[in-house]
Parts: sequence; C-alpha cells; structure tokens
Amino acid sequence: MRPLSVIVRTVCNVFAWFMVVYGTYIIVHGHLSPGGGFQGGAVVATFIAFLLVAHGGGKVFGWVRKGVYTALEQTGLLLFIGAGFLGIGTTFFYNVLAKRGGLFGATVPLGPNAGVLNSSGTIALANIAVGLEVVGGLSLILLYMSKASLSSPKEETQGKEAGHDR
Amino acid sequence: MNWYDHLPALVLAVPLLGAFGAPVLGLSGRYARNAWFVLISACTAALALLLWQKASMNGVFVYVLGAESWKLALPSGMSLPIRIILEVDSFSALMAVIGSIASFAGTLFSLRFMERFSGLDKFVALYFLLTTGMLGMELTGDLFNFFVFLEIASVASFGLVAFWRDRPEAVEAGFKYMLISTVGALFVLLAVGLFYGRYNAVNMAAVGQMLHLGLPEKAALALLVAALAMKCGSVPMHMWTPDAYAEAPAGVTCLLVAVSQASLYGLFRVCFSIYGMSIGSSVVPWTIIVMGLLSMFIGVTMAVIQKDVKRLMAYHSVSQVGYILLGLGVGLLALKDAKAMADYGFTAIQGGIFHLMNYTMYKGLLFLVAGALAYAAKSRNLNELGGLAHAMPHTTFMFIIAAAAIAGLPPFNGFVSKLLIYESTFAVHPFLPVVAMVTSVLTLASFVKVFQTAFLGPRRSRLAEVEEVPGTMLLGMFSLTLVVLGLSLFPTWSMAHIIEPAAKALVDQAGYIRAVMGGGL
Amino acid sequence: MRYRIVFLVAVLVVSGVLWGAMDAVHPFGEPSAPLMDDYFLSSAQSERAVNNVVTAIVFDYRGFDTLGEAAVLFTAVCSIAVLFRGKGEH
Amino acid sequence: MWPKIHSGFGYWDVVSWLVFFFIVSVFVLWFRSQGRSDYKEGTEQDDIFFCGNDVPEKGEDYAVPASGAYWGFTKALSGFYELLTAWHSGIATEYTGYLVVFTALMLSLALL
Amino acid sequence: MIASFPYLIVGLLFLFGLYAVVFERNLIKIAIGISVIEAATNMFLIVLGYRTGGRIPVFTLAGESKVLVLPTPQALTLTAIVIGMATTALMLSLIMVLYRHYGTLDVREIRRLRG
Repeated sequence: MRPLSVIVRTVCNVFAWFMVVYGTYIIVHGHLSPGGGFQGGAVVATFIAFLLVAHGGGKVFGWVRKGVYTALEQTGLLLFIGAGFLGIGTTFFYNVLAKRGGLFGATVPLGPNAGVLNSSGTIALANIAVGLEVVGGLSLILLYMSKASLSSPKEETQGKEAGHDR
Repeated sequence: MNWYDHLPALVLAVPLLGAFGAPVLGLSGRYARNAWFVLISACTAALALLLWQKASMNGVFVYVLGAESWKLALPSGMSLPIRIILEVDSFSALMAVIGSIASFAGTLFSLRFMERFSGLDKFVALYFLLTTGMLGMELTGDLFNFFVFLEIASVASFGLVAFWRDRPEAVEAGFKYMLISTVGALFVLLAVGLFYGRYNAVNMAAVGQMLHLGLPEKAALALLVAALAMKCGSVPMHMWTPDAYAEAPAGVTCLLVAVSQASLYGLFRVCFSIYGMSIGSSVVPWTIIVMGLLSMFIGVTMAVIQKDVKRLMAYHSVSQVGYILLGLGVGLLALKDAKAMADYGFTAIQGGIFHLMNYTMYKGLLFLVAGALAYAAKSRNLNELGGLAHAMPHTTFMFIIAAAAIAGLPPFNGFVSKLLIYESTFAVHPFLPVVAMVTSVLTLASFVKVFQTAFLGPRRSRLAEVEEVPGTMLLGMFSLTLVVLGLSLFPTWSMAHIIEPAAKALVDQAGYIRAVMGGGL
Repeated sequence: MRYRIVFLVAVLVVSGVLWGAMDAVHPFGEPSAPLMDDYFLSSAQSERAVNNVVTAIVFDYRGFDTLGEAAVLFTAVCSIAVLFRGKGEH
Repeated sequence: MWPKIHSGFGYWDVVSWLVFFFIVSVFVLWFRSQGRSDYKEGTEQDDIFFCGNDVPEKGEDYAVPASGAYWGFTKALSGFYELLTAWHSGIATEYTGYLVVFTALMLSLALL
Repeated sequence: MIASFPYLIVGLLFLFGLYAVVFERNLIKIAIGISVIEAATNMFLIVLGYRTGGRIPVFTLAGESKVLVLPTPQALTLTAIVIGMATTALMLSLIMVLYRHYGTLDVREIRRLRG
C-alpha cells in the first residue's frame, strides 16, 4: 500500500483521534444509549485502520507496538472474567455492584428518563472490559493482516520451522 | 459460599481463565507456560470428575448463571427461564469427564511434541479455548449458548488445525474445515432463531416442554441434525474429518476427537431431550441409522487404502462414529414404544454411550501413537516406516492395546460395546449388525496393516537412529491406556456406575425438563 | 462441478423450505405473548438499574454468552497471530 | 463380585474369558512344546527363506510397502474405490454442497 | 403478503449466500457468500423481534411510547455479529496464507488433500 495524498493524511491524522474519543464515549455510555463495549471498541479500532489506509503500512508499524494492544486485550479479557468471578459469592456472573451505592451503584427512576452514568453495576464494568478487549483484538487483527499483506511471500513462508514429517 | 455448588460454572471458567492467562504467563518463559498448561488441564479434569460424582449422586441439577441463587431457574411470577442455565445430568457430566481426560492426555503429549514450533503461547490459549468450547457444549442447557460454545470450539480448532502454517496441507485442511463448519454453525443459529420465534425461549428444557410439531420445528430439527451430524463427521459430510484430523498436531487431534463427540452429544440432546416423544414419524431415527451404516462402511473402506497413518486413523473415526450413531439411532427408534425400549432400545443406547466413551479413549490414544511415530520417525507415510517395534517398545505396546480395542477383539472394551450394539440392533433388522461386523473385520484388517508395516518387518536404513519418544509423551499415552485397560477389565462396574445412569438420564426427557421448569427453589 | 443440478435444486429447496418455516413462525410484527422479553423490558430498570435493555441482556441476563463471544474474538486474534507469526516469535 | 453384562441375548464376562484364555494358552503352549525334535538353533534352519534367492542386505528391498497390502482386495473392488476417491474430490465447495444436499433431503423428509 | 415481506427478503439473502458458497470458485467470493448467509441469519433474528409500532428498547431514547420492540433478538444478534466478524477475519487470513502457498484463489486447484 502506498501512502495517500497529503490532504487525506492530514484529515486522517486529525479524525483518527476523534474516532478514539467517540468510541470511548460509546463504550462508557453503553448502559445508557445504544452501543456498548463491542460497538465502541470497533469504533476505536478504526484509529489503526485510518492510519494504515492514509499512511500505507510501513510507516505505521514503526509507530505502534503490538505489545500495547496485546496488553489492552489481555487486560480487558481478565477484567471481564474477573467481573464474572466477582459475583461468585452468589452465582457466577451475579451483578454484585448494581444498586448498592458506591461504584456504578446508583438507582435509576423507572420509565423513560435521561439516565444516570453511575448506575448498572458490573454491566458498566463489563462494557469497559469488553471495550478494551475489542480495541486490542481488532487492532491486532488489522495490524497482523496488513503486515502480512505487505511482506513478500517468499521470506515469510519459506521459514525453516522444524516440523515432524518433512 | 460453597464452591461445590458452583462446580458447573467453575468447570467452564477455569479453562477459560487458563486461556486468557496463557499469553500473560508466556511472558515469564517456557517453564511457567508448561506448568500453567499442565496445571489448568489437571484442574479441569479434576473438576469434571467432581462434577460427574455430584451428578451421579444428585441426578440432574441446574446452575443458573447470574441469578440470586444458583438453583433459581424461574424468577418469581415467570413460567419461563430467562437466564442462561447450565444443566448437568449423568450423561453430560460423563461427556465432560471423557473430554477433559482426553484434553489432559493431549496436554501431556503436547509438552514435548510441540517444542519444535514457535508461537506456543497462542497454542496453549487455543488449546484451552477448544477445551472450553467442548465442555460448554456439553454442560449448557441453553440453545444459543450451545451455539456460542460451538463457535468457540470451531474457531479454536481452525486455528489449531492450521497451526503448522508452513505446511500448505495444514492450511488447506483448516480452510476446508472452516468453510463447511461455518455454514453448519449458521444452520444451528437459524434453528435457534426458529425456536426463539415460536416459543420466545432459548432454553432447551423450556422449548422441550412447550414443543408441538409444526413446520418451523421440523425445519429446525432438520437443520440441527444436518449441522451437528456434519460436526461429528458422519458420512455425507465427513470429508473434512480426514483432512483436519490428519493435519492437526497430534495432541490437538486427540482433543478434536473429543470435541466431535460434543457435537454428537448435542445431536442426541436435541433428539432425546428437546424433541423426545414428539419427534414425529420415524424419519429422523432412520436417517440417523442409515447415516451410521454409511459412515461405518464408507469410513472403513476408505481407511483400508490410505498410506498416511494419521489419515487412515481419521477415516476410522468416521466409521467408529457410525457405530455410535447406529446404537443411539436404534434407541431413538424405540423411544416411543415402551416394550421395544425394554427389549432392545435401552441396550442399544447403553452400547452407543459405552462405545462413545471407549471410542474417545482409544482413538485419542491411537492419534497420540501416530503423533509419536511422526515425532520419532519424522514421517507419517506408511511406505517409509518399518521395523519400529524394537526402537519404540512402549509405543508399540500401547498401539497394540488400542488397535485391539478399536478392532473389537475380546477382552478389550471395544468388544463389549460392539457386542451390545450388535445384539440390540439385531432386533430391529438383521442387516444392521451384519454391516457392523463387516466394518469390524475391515477395521482389524487395516490395523493389522499399520502394525505390520510400521512396527514389524526389517528396520529401514533411514530409521536406524530412531529411539523411544520422551517421557512426558509416553505419560500422555499411558494415561489413556490406563483408562482403556480399566474399562476393559471392569466392564461390569463401568456399565453399572457410568453408562447406565447416563443412558437413563438421556432417555428421561421429563426429568430433564422438570429440573428447570419444575419450579424455582 | 459434476453435480451442478443436484446442488442447485438443493440450494433452492433449502432456501424455499426455510422461507416457509420462517413465515410460519409468527406474522411479522406480532410476536405472540413474548413472556421473556416483557420480563426484560419491565424489570431491567428495577432489578439492575440499566436504561438500555439490550445492554442489560447482553452483559447481565445473558452475560455468559458475551464472555463466550469475547472468547471467540480472542480465539480469532490468537489464530490470526498463529497464522502470521514471524520466525521465532513467541 | 463379577456380575455379567447382559445384552438381551447373551452376556459378557471378562473374568471367565480370561480364565478360558489362560487355559487355552496353556494348552497351546503345551502343544507347541511337543514340536519337532530335529530343530537346532544356530544352524541353517534359522535363515530366512526368500523364495530360494539370496536375502537382500538392506531392509527396504524385501519389506512389503503399505500400498501393497490388500492389493487383491482393492483390485477386486476397484470400481467401488474409483467412485469413492472421485467422491472425495478435495474441492471445498463440493463438500459444502454435500452438506446443503443433505440438509435439503432432511428438510424435504421433514415435510412429509 | 406484505406481512411476510421481510421473511421473503431473508430467504432470498439466504439463497444468494448459499448459492455463492456452493457455486463460486474464487475464495474471496466464497467468503463473501458466508458473510451474506450471516447477514441473512442476523436479519432473521431481528425481524423476529419486531413489534408493530415499537420503539427502541432503550429508556433513554424511547420517549413516552409504551410499545418497545423485543430486546432479546437484538442481544443475540449482537453476539452473532461479533462471532461472524471473528470468523470472517480468520477466513480471510486463511485465504491469504493459502494464496501464498498455492499461488491461486481457485478453489478447484486447492486440493492436495483428497482421496
């Protein structure tokens, strides 16, 4: 992939950050408005897609490190299963935080209302966890696939990995 | 908090935690990763055994995820379950035990076997995800959750089949398996959608209670039978089996055998527990029986002409699945008729379940032996092997046991289950056991071929330096050999304490439904 | 493609019968007595203090499904990493 | 202690089988020990008989390859095997097609 | 007739997807076919959950309307979409690796494993 023109690059540089902010908003407001961890995470992951498309592959791989995204993904996954284990005093995946006061523990009025951000218990926590996981996972998928599409087939596949029967 | 109550959730959560933690543990080096691999596998197997013990003491019980109490299946004022419910009876707990034992053996085997590959953190994660998917399919009582775990198991197995991505055949096998099983999984999802639209419920027991046969239900049954029969590798859709089984790393193949049994479990859970008495005409039982006959015969005839040892064994798993389908299909045929059930149906189901257990054990062992051959001799082609019995005496010993068991030679366990299947299917039609016996003879023939060409005869000059495989690999094989020998020497005990409760749980549709719908606390 | 006709007929039969089966589920827009969904709609706010009922189902009532779904995504990432792993990368 | 497994028509009992096996193997071993008395170890009687020819040095030259096993069987069923190998064509979409055909069969049977 | 129109669309999408999977030769087109079947399935689930005149089942945005569409199919579809996305990504990656090994995207030439 060759880099696109300077206009596209500049616009993408700016808007990539807006996508991050917008995606974070969707993740955090998952229990109030349409959206949630997956959708928001997918929006945040377009950050990488923007950069890859605008600048071509090679430059972007110098800017980002896969370790960061792996860490995000693992954090999200462990946080999510941790949120499940949080409720194991009652049952696995029991929502211990809802309506207890404290973190995410507010109550909401019944019927249509504007919503309270600090409500819904582990649901909000799980939203954030899944958001982190999806950001990491989708970015990694994009990075791996674009890197593989850039490198020449010869040097990648002719790796002399010692198998058992060849 | 009493952790004994939370066993069903823990059986699923522990391997999942193992998968999520594997890349983190992998950072601290090889020993930490291997220790984690073995530890989590052993924990899963131990938890599954405890679960089985609990199920055989308490009968069928439920675990409601996320409710105020683990047994609160129906919230107050509701006649339908709203949460995901894990439902464990003797049959599903038995399946979980079988699967986790196969997983443990594959783990021990993979420690040294996989050492020559890179990317092992991912391997460990994928292996645990495959285990989780299998156990989830076996323990869940929710149709959509079944689909989700089916997808976990499928996606993990695509990655693992294609693990050796430098080998074109491995990637090809992964792609073929992926294409057909993605279509199959979407069929399952469509069937779940049909159930949801009709009954506004996705719980198996709830659907089973409300079921009355209309066009959507018939279509859903057809879709589920087709997709799940494909996933367990029965004949018109079996072509992915030899590809995927042969190209996956050996430890993974051992687990893949158990995973295909989870699909078989799903098939019979749908037929017996959701549809049960209201399955309509005998079209579906006869389809399953015919599928079983075709699988047995075509699988074994294709196996006779194979040259690749793992591919040969993979075709045998097609034919062995045929036995299980035959036994349980005859049981399904006899379900509506109490006299036929007492006469031969229950025996056929017992035979089918016993064969399922035996099959997973000895087939896993055979694949591990094939992997050991490939590891030591660096070839899977039977034309290039020969005279390895002196170099690999332990492997040879375990191969003989497994081959005798799969060929149904007395006194091994394969003989017992095949005997039960022969004698009970004879009551339906004499043709059925005839096909089964011909299959058994051909099975013996092709394993004699493997034994003669790989282990007996003169040693090839290329194989002069071959020696026995490392200790942990032998340990992995030995654990399965132990189970096979135990099942062979104590068939009466295993029939009475393992198989009969499972068969009773499978045919007891009312009990399965009552556990969820019978009222909350 | 030796069995073109057979496959074509099969594809048509599958789609056609499925359409018939879907049509027979319930008329469009009139689900019959959706007990489970009405329970969700009426009690998501009082039980779990969530305004978004879909999120309540995804992360609470059917939270285990979502864990499985996250696991599927993780599986796909792992598999892709395995396929495109560099030489000697762990 | 060792009850039998009844299959409805007969029974299976591993212990009596093992006892029977033991008795028969004792008998067989006794029968074998009554064998030819003119056998001497270390003489030409121990040599491999290779159709009267010299035995090749290398193992490859006299091992029967796996593809030669059951040659007559596969030859006799060659028509059947040609059909089967053509059926396992290796084309992924055909495999998917078989799944679709089977589903169509099941669906149309379900309509009955 | 108009009442069953959405189901007809689902059936047609399903037909096109299945046709593409069974009859196309190009691996990428097969992957597209899989995606189309997925879309049909997801759409079927969503269609099942519609109530005439229903509003979004989110109380922040629903307004004063008492009729809300069924939320469960939407949750199921959300799960199915993510699973489908993961599957599609993996399938495309496998196709990339296959193309490197075989140098072709024709499904009839990728058949070293047969018989």
